[in-house]
Amino acid sequence: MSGGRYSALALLRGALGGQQHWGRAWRSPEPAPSYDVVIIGGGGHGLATAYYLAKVHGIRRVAVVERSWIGGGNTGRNTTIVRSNYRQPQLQRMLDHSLKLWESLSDELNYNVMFSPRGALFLGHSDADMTRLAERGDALVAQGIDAELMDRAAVAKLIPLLDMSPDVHWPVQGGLMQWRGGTARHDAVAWGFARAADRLGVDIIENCEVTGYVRDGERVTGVTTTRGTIAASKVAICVAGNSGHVAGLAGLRLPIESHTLQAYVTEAVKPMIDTVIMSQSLHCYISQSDKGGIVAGGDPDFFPSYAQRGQPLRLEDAIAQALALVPALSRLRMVRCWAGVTDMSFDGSPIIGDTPMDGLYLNGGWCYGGFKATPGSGWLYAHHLATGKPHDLAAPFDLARFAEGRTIDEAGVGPMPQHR
Amino acid sequence: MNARDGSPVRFRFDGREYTGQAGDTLAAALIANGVALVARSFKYHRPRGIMAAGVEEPSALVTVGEGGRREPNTRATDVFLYEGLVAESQNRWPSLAFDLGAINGLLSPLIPAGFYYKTFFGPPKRWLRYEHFIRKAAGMGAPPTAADPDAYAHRAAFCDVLVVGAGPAGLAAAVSAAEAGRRVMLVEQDCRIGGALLREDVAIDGIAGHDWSARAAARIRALGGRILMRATATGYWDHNLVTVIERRAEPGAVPPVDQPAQVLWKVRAGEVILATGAIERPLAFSGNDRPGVMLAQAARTYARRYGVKPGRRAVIATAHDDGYRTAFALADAGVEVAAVLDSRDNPQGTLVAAARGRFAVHTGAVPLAAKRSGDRVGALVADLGGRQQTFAADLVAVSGGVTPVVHLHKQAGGELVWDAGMEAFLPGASRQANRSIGAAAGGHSLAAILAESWAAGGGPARNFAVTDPLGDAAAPQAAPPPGAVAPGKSFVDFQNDVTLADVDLAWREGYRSVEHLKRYTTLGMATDQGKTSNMAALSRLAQAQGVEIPAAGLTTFRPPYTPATLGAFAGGAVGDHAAPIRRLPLYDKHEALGAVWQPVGYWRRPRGYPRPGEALGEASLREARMVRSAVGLVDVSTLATFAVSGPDAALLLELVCATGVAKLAEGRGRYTFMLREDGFVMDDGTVWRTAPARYLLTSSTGGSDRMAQRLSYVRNVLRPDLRVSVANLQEHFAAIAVAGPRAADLLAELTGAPPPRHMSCDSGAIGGTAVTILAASYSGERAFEVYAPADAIGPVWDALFAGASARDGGAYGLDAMDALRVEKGHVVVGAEVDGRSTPADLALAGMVRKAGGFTGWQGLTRPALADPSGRRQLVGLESLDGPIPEGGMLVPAPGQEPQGHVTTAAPRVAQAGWIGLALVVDGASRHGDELLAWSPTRRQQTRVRLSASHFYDAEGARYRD
Amino acid sequence: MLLIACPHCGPRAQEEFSYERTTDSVVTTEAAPDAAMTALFTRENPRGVAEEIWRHTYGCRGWMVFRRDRISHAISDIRPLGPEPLA
Amino acid sequence: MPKGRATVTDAVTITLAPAGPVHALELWDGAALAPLSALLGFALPPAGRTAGTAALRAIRAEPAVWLLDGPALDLAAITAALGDNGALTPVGGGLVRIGLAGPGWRAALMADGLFDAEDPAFGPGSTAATLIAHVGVRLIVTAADACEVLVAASYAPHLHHALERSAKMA
Repeated sequence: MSGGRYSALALLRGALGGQQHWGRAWRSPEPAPSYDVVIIGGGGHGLATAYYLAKVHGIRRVAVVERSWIGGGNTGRNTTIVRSNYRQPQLQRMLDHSLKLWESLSDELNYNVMFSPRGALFLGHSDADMTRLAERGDALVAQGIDAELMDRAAVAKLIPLLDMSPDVHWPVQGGLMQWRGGTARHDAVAWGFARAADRLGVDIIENCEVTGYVRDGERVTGVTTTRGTIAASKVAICVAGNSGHVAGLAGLRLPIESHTLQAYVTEAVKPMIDTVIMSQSLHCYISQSDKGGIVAGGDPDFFPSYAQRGQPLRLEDAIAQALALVPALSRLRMVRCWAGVTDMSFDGSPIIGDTPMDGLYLNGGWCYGGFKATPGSGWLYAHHLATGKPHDLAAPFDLARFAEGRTIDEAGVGPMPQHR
Repeated sequence: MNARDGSPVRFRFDGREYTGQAGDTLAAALIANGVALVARSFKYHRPRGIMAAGVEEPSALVTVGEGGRREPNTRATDVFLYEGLVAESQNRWPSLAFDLGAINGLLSPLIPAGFYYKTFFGPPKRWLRYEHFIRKAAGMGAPPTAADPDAYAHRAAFCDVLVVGAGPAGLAAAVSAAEAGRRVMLVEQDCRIGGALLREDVAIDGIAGHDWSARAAARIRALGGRILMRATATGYWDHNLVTVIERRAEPGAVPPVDQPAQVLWKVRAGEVILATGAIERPLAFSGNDRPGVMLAQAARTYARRYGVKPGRRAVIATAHDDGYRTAFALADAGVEVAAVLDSRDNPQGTLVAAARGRFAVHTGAVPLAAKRSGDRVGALVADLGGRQQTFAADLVAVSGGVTPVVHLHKQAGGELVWDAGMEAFLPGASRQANRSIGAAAGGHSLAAILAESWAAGGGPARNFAVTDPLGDAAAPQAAPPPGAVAPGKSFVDFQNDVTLADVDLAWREGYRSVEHLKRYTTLGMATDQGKTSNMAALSRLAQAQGVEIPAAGLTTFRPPYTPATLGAFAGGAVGDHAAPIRRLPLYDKHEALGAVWQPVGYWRRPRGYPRPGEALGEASLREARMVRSAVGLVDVSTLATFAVSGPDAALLLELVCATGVAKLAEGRGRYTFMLREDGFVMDDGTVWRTAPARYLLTSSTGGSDRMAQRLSYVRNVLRPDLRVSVANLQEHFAAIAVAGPRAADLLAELTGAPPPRHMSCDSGAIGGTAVTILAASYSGERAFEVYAPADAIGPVWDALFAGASARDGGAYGLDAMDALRVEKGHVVVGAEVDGRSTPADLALAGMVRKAGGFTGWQGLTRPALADPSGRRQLVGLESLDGPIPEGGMLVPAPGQEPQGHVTTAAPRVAQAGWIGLALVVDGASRHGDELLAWSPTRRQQTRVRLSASHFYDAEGARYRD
Repeated sequence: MLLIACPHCGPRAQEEFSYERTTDSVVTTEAAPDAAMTALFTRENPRGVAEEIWRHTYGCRGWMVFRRDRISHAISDIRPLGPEPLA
Repeated sequence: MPKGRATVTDAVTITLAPAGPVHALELWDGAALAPLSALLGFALPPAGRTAGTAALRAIRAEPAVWLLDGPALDLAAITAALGDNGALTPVGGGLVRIGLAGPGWRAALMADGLFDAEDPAFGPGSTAATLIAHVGVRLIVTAADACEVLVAASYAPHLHHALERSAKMA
């Protein structure tokens, strides 16, 4: 097991002791021959699932097997936005459950994930936008979720660098604010869950790629990996971005296509944007990291790819939109851009639960909204794995909904990979 | 060769005026003026100076420019002086010399790498408070607050060969390629051609290096090649697309008249030749960040290229021959060279021999600590084979080996191979059509580089005669990893203040993957992207792992190679032109009538025509009542319109539309809708048979592109056998809907013929223009859509408007149109047709062809679509009090679970009151129920009664003839 | 931005094209409901080569099918879709 | 749409006017090719090419579509020659013709474009459809130093602005 508790006192001890007392945040064990649950994928969702299996359900013979290094997929490649202000009630409830977990996550994990409820604001650019935002806000309040409709003046005061001129292409008419939304430190989420799960006995096995499944008849009873065969009572896929590939190893085909989504960060500057800015009409989202870089993103690339490499023109569009909203960004410089591979599901909503194969479970299809769901997704998936039944909040997100017509189509544009 | 005889240029740094000379970088000019302290570091606020002479500079970040041209975090080494340049130091308070933030240096034991993950617990609100101060302390320069006054441009370019880097290798390759008749483009990030030749005292084929460079450039241009200066290849993308950012104005400078500040080039190249050079590595020792500690090649560059002395008394600490060149260059420039410290035990060669004759050369000598004197280095303590010695010096020139610039090669997907001799990654196999030459490929002998580069350009083999007074140097070598670290901070990543101790700590805590190391310590994540730091960190990591560096792994090289101004990416897509605006053919007419414009996608459409003193809502209600009582004109030109012709036209339409088309008689039309493949309603419109084998299909404005794609897909992919033509006429036609009890009279007068009957079509002429008239009613009144070619619609509008005015009518806008259609219960795409509605949900099930055979029929059979119970269904809403909040939730009481929502709300037109449309669970069977239309975000609520969805002339008597 | 060799126009920027779907997810109007929904809602989504339908929407508006590697983005076996070619 | 509006820089002159009569000719059967060629007096051109004269130019636009550009069109005769093998649809009402003349026309098209207008093979008689400043356009090279851009009328002001800007900066 790994070192002691983190605290200011521990830092003081480190200062006096030349930082020698810190132990490993998580072990690096060899895979055991068998586990109760093998979770494929050491991203935030997989690690959270392992943690809640151990913590809430007392299931500690759990392995998280990760092809590469933990947190290296979409957990480490997103724009760190956390919010629950969706329109469809199933998504609202599921994501607000997650948001509530975020609110106590640092203490829960004894790892500061820097959850910063600085507010997540959707801007409206026309009366029609404002009506749509009000509708969304009304639906949220009806679910007991916070939403505040802000007028132009309030928005201008909150974000002084917004272009408030009335005669621009996308004039700002107001916005819908979720004050409980904000950002978190993405890497810390993976590391914090890993450290906390490790302390409960979960084996986190990096550099271990799943190459296939062990089957007993129609039942999946384990995985074959680059580090040997591991038996498991339950095998849980949790590899959003690569669900198609990993489910494909079992012969499953999903209502998912993998597409790349880009984001970028600028050089660090002193504080200039204090909240998360999004837009009802534009495909851009902007926030400033604690280090000072402006983190922003835009549209996916509109075609399937596993490349973790984006297309430059999408980046241009995303930046043009960000500059339209905050013209003072023009002279900032991009220091890095990157792309994640997202599981684009065919209704824009995630898939959590059973697969047609016994012993094999799926958590994926998060499109480009998975980071915010990290703790909640883990909680719900752990519940399903532990009890064999979906949690009430996860029940609508089953795989069977596509064949049965119960799709949860936030954007109303299905049945294709959803680009909003 | 570079005496300081250029024209003087005045500039300011931290409020003080200085004079540099043309051609200087800001860094060179500061050095020339004796300024050593230039910046404060990110975390510990350590005093920092100038370390490098190029884009790799990690320390000397300043803010350049004023007002809207302010550019924080500009490397002093990457801005060339211009008259009036204003620069300021950053991240210090109250001043650069006295910075209170330096207290962080004293606190540093408390704030090692990743300390923030281990403290600041408690509720999120508490973290918000901590974060407030952390954010203020973090960041580097202050952000600009004013709008950017400058323009940026984009430019596509195509070439056979793109050469990146105009040093000796790039020039040789580019000349060779141009002479071979290839379309050549050469880009150079510097403002001068020559690369390494600018700092070396060499001749090629008997011509001094800088002259040789100039001649090469002239030759390339003469052969039709394109050379971009101050142009950095920042990204290497798929299929040999390279993005290049060309500066036409230095940071903070005013661009030339009518010129953009920067141009973003998108270069598609047949082949890319990467001559991107190599970057020198610093050495790890305590205090290795002090002002006056400088990369050896940079010191040489300042002495040779700029003619400035980077110090008075220098110590050179090197791991290989190249450092000796700096000793000669500095000595030639009049700098006292106190010692050359070579970490090798027994270096050989002509260069070393020559140095031994001139300088105090110590071998097996390793620097331990740089001591300060005031703001800059005052002495270097070194280990000379077990014996420590202190060398007084105000300049410590260091060379820990070189790192080839493989960024673009790696961005292009290429492999890297480890060169154990150089201890460096070199470009391996390429995945795209690119190759690396020169120092970027690990080359070090100029003659060999030139010959190889020439061959790479495609020319016949040839040799170059290189004259170098110091002779050829041996291959570069890397410094051995430091043994025991001296007390004090040995920086690895200067900009993010990451030390060797931080790397060790990350290892100890299990952040052992190189990516974890990077993210935990923030190593290599600063604006220099680790150009000078990555190899040192890898070396330390490999040392801890007990493996060779290649086994330790390598982080990804991501674009851009150097930080790139966001404005350049946006190009001309700013302000009014951030996206296209589509203008109506009748724009001028609407504008003259005082239209209030409404964005509908890229279109701008008239929302209403308020009279002076009239609110928009009042105007819209007036306009709607005008339609009910007289006649109104509304511009419907944006509707999607398609001509479908040929023997199989009806067949194609029946594949796309869920309603019957085949039985439509000539001259007749009908309402139709289309489904997505999953069975939900996609769009709606009308279809008209205008000739025996010709149909006109209209559908919604917003769905126009989607419908065009659908028609083409069905026709070309599903049914290539059909004998049919589909022409998109959205732009060809302009259309004016004429509605109201006097509409028929108006049309009859203008066309001289009785207008077509309801749901019939005809052709005619108005105002001398041939028109097609479709008799369809959206408003509930007798109505016609008049179609004419957009370039001839003006007279048609004029005639109609004059006729309408004479009948107490006029123009109406979208809001009036909406109020009219709500009263009639017509659904609209985007409100009731929200992508989640079935035909049955919208009370349209009766029109669906029972036999199927159209797109989406299979989706409709899915249980959740086929079973109406529990589905949201279209209802009308009658207000029992005031206006209904559009978008509001329909609840039994505030706070209860919504049973539906208000999709559209409008004032009644035909009488007083308010109505709306809604989608309500099981709504079709709930007419008469009362609910609350509740909008907590707007603090509005109105009691409503559910009803059938039409409120006006349910029998349709008014629009029949 | 890929470079796509349109069978009608030659190599052009991907920006002019639109991705439609994979060939295995084409749903005809004659397909039985179950087969149609299976085609629509299950994709192979390979981390490798897939056969895809694209349209040169902002060029010649022609349709085509090709095989594309979803990691390297290399394109091969491109051929037009649509009615028999005219001269 | 103001007719004949012109912008002049050193490198390029930009003019703007309604396109006039343009018809889309779509064939679903090649049987009409021969009679149409006979009627027009020239063969319908292959992909990427135009044919005919200034009075009537045929532009290959799509795999099965030509634009017949110009007033000298005998509608009845064409319809007869088409028979049951294709359809003719007027489309010119919504097109604007932007003329670019002068040595800078190629550079101006590449400022916010993606197409290689600097390719020497893209000479008189060539045509291509592409995107400029996010707007779909059809380029027609009419002479060594001149080109026409057909664009949807609604987008013409935006495109015109972009081209003016490009011409100035070229």
